[in-house]
Amino acid sequence: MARIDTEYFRDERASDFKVIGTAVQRSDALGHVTGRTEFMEDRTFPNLAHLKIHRSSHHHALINDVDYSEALKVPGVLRVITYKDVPENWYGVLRLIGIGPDDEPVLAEDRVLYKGEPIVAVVADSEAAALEGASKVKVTYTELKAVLDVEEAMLPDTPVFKRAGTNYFVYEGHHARRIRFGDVEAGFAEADHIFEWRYSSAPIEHAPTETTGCIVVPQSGGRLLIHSNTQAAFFTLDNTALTLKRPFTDLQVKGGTVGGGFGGKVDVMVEPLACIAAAMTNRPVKFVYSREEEMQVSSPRAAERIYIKDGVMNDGRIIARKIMLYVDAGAYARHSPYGATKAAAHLPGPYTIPNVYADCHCVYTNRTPSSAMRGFGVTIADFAIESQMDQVARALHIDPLEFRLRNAYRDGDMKAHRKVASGTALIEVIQRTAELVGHELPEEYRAMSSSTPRGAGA
Amino acid sequence: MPLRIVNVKVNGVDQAFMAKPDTTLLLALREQLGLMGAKRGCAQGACGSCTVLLDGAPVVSCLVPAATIDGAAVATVEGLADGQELNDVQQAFVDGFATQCGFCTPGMIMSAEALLARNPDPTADEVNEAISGNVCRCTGYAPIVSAILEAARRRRDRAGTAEQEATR
Amino acid sequence: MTLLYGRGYASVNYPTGMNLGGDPSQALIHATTMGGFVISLSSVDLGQGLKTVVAQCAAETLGMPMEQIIVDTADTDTGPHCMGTFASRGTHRVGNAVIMAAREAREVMLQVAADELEVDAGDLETDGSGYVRLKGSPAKQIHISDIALAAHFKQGKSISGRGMFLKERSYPVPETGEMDPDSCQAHACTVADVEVDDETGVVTVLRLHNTYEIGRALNPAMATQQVEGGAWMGVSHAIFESTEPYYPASRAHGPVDFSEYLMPGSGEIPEQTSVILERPASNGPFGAKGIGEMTANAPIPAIANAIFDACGVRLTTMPFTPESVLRGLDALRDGEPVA
Amino acid sequence: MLTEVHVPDDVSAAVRLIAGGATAIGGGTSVLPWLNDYASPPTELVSLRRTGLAGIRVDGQTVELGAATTLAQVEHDERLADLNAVVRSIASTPVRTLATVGGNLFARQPHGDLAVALVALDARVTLVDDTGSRELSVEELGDQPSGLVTTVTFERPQPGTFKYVKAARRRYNSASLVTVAATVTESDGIVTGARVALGGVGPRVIRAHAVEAALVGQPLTVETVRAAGEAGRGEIEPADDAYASAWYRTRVFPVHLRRALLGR
Repeated sequence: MARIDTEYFRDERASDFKVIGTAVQRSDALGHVTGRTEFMEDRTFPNLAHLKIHRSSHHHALINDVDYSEALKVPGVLRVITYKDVPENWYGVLRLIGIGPDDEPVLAEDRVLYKGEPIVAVVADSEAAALEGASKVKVTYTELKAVLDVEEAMLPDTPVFKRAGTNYFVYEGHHARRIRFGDVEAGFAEADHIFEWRYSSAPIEHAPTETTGCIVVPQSGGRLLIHSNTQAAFFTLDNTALTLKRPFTDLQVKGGTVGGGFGGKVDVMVEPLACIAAAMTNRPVKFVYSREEEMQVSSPRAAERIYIKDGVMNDGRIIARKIMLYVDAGAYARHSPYGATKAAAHLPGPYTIPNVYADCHCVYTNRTPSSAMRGFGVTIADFAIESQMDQVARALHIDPLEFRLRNAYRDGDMKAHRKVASGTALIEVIQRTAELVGHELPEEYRAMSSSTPRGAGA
Repeated sequence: MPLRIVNVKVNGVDQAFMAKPDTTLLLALREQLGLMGAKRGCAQGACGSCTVLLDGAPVVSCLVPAATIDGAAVATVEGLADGQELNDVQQAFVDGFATQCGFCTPGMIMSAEALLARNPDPTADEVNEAISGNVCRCTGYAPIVSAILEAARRRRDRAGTAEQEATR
Repeated sequence: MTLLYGRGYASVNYPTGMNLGGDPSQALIHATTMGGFVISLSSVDLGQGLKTVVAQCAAETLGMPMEQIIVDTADTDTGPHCMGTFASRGTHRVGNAVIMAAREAREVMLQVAADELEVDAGDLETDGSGYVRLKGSPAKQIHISDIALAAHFKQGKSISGRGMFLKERSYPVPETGEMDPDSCQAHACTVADVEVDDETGVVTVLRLHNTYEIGRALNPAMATQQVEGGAWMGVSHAIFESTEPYYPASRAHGPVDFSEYLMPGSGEIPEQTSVILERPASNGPFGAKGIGEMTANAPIPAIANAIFDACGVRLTTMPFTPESVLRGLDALRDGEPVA
Repeated sequence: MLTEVHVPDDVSAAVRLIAGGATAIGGGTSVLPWLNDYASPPTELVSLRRTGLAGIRVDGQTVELGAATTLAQVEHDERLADLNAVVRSIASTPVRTLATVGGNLFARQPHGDLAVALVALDARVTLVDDTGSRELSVEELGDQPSGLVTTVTFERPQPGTFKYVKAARRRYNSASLVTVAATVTESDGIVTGARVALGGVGPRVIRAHAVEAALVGQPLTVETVRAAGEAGRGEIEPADDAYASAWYRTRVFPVHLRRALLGR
């Protein structure tokens, strides 16, 4: 078990708890080791039907024709669902709180914007029949040029493939979520050194051991009971009701025991279609992603591209930082506009820099829509920022920890988004880690404290 | 589609079920015998969540056509505890905080059982190899490896004590 | 073949709660006839142990033992609204809501006890074992089962409470980005030690030395699970993971299963040493901050920086594959591969 | 769609079913993942589980592996020390319990490392169809021979002559980047015979004739192995996949050839 070092913040952490702070055994451990914990798929229902999807085979194409007559002939196939069967086909996951556009169809209408986009759902007596049925759907396409690079997507002569008219999300009239703090150009002019590098990442899958899924069971009174492994029960309920155009009270979501989420189970992708299928057939319907769907069709952590330009003084103070950040949202918004704003709020990292300029772009490309994942907006930004810190420290021949301590934010500092910092502890985690690895810090760095205002003392 | 009666001994109890051609051992356990401990994490043999013992050896049950195992013995996580009393591996997983979401846990425990049956005193690296087919996305594996080593130690201690008592 | 060794550093902070707030969670709590306390939620436990930690929050607030607490969650018919389990918000938001509900229930509990004992409620305290007793005269006490029975069948009172936590939504100023995004910030510093095979570019992460400042470790064993499991994911992101191995140039060869989607197995895990610091957050449940997401972040740049330290190759694109390391080494060797 | 699973009690019944269009499975570890999750044409499977083809016979220097022998059986047979490391480099324990020697011959690259070793060992198979049985080398077997492989036979290599390295992205349970299996005989410090097979670097197991030619008649040194690696670059056909690019495989192939042949 990790050691709790009680010497740091000794006065602030003093307490007299009985239960808090003790290693109480997990209430779910007994169920886990005996196999009795009940996950979403561990419930069985008589007469269960299964739903599988026919998906786009192109990154970007117009749909000329959808022919599902052969699918209906597969023994065991019950129904085929197209966009016409979805009461409110256009969807945006944060619509309930007014973030982001309703830019994504539950099922594709006249075009597909990414490979793997759902076009037709097939409901059948068995999983095999549903798979067979989905494979028999014939879609004819006119292929269009796919845009697969975030910076290319934003160029003026790149074709716009989004209904809203831009290949990027518009933040209150701006092409990016902005941070403007101080005067970054003046800072660069004043700086002894300028450093600029580019960082990037590829999409990452949540890879929970349990794939995303649900079982929807029609109830005697006409309500639909959704057994789901969603990370957010009401999120799922609200969004599903909006898609179904049914009163929220028609639905009930049960879940709460999830085989890993990591942000991958908040997009509400399976429940609306399973509800439609359950209502159509009046049978319990299961829609669970296959592992390949989980890997390639469920939203990943966005790929990002980040340019950081720093103005730094000889003594190691960073006095200006400019960041151009691109989030590859893929074909639809989902949580990415939110994620880019979260990135903006995180910049310029846990350091106090008087001049900060950032443009965080949420850019659409013809790939699987990205969305929430553990720390999104921050994880890749931290990779960029902390790599930048290392490069600058090396260039100036300053110890990497001392360089961070010199610039570390403290209580009372104004952050770039104009909130006064409080409860900070960056200095202390650096000091403690230095101690852990025997990295000797000079006295003035050991004496620093997050609660001592900058300029005072050391 | 032809149905076949399959007889198996599951956790020591004789059972029979009807198998369709596409009924895997995993689906038979879950849907016909009501044993939900083995999980479907991928249906491709690559996550290990469905690991059970088939005639004493660990298998990914999602890749075993049920029709092929008539007469076999199957052991699942449900058969490990003696009433309320957990077995060594289960108890060590609880004590060592070796579970988080719990989805991989039954398969992980069955892989550990298979290892300890063959090798009562494994090294950490032998544990690594034994659970290399079991994906865990939560724990970072270290507490799982520690728990399996601890279970092995407890089991050896008990065997040693039993031997001493027998020779007394 | 030469094995090259290097050390890298990174320090990060991480916000608690949905960015910009506006993400409520509620809790209801009521006593059963025999003095069990049922916490009703709609929150989801993803495996991080939310059910256990909110039970601890309730037990501490009520002054009752853990055995008295029952958590009933994730049913939208019976549990009040919760925004969801994401954004490092579960412990913070739901913990706060549960504490608020438990406080209200505790007040009723003490009043019922006071009426039974014929004393003033303000003079009562809980002992943590199930008894409510008179301060200074511990012999004058009553067990929660008797309090609950009295409440139900004699006094006609509901020992219950409602809890709600909402950080008011902030709207960023479009021109400047001025906003109030977070409830508090947790912190981490990681030092990574790596080994690089100079002929194959294979990176092995040997050790992670970490310090985390998390406000309050409500359950140190589960906090350890979060930080160590999260750091493993950071290692995995750093050197293995992608759904598009040839991003952005080609969408081809996306992995479809756990054979192709690479993550470190237990044979690849680094040795982890973790130290926890506690600087309680004024708005956190007993000071706790959200830590679920932060813990994967510092290892990634620490590993990148360690790779540079080991072999002089600066990797600016994730993941740090053997190919990217080897291409960098080849470039340093003027394109002269060694074999 | 899986329409039938036959579990015949003997080889001749299995051969008849295969002749009738059914697909033989050993452990099913290659076929079942596809059948479980994807639509497929009507498929009948023939399980070899009860055909009596699982068994290891060692007669002097000759080893005969029944086609339905599992990789786990090979792994735990002390008489097959050279192959222990080979099978342990393949997949994971609960897969090796199912996967068979015969099945591995048809595993798609970059899987099928046992087949790579068997080519290096100059193993031969018995192929039975409804017209009779014939013997051919593993190398000649091809992707889809008509009939059923019943046995695999090879001569145990002289101690110290069999070399094997599998480079993968992980230590355990990972497909091949480069697999090198070789039998190399030396006399007075000069290579007198070399049989080198490669996995991970082409659409099928590659018999590295150019590598062999570069080695024979030479002492086994860093320089001669480097030259053999250069020669081998012309006969590998690596592809990009989820594990590594063709560039990377080509680039590190000589490194792993050297590590296999020289042990360093």
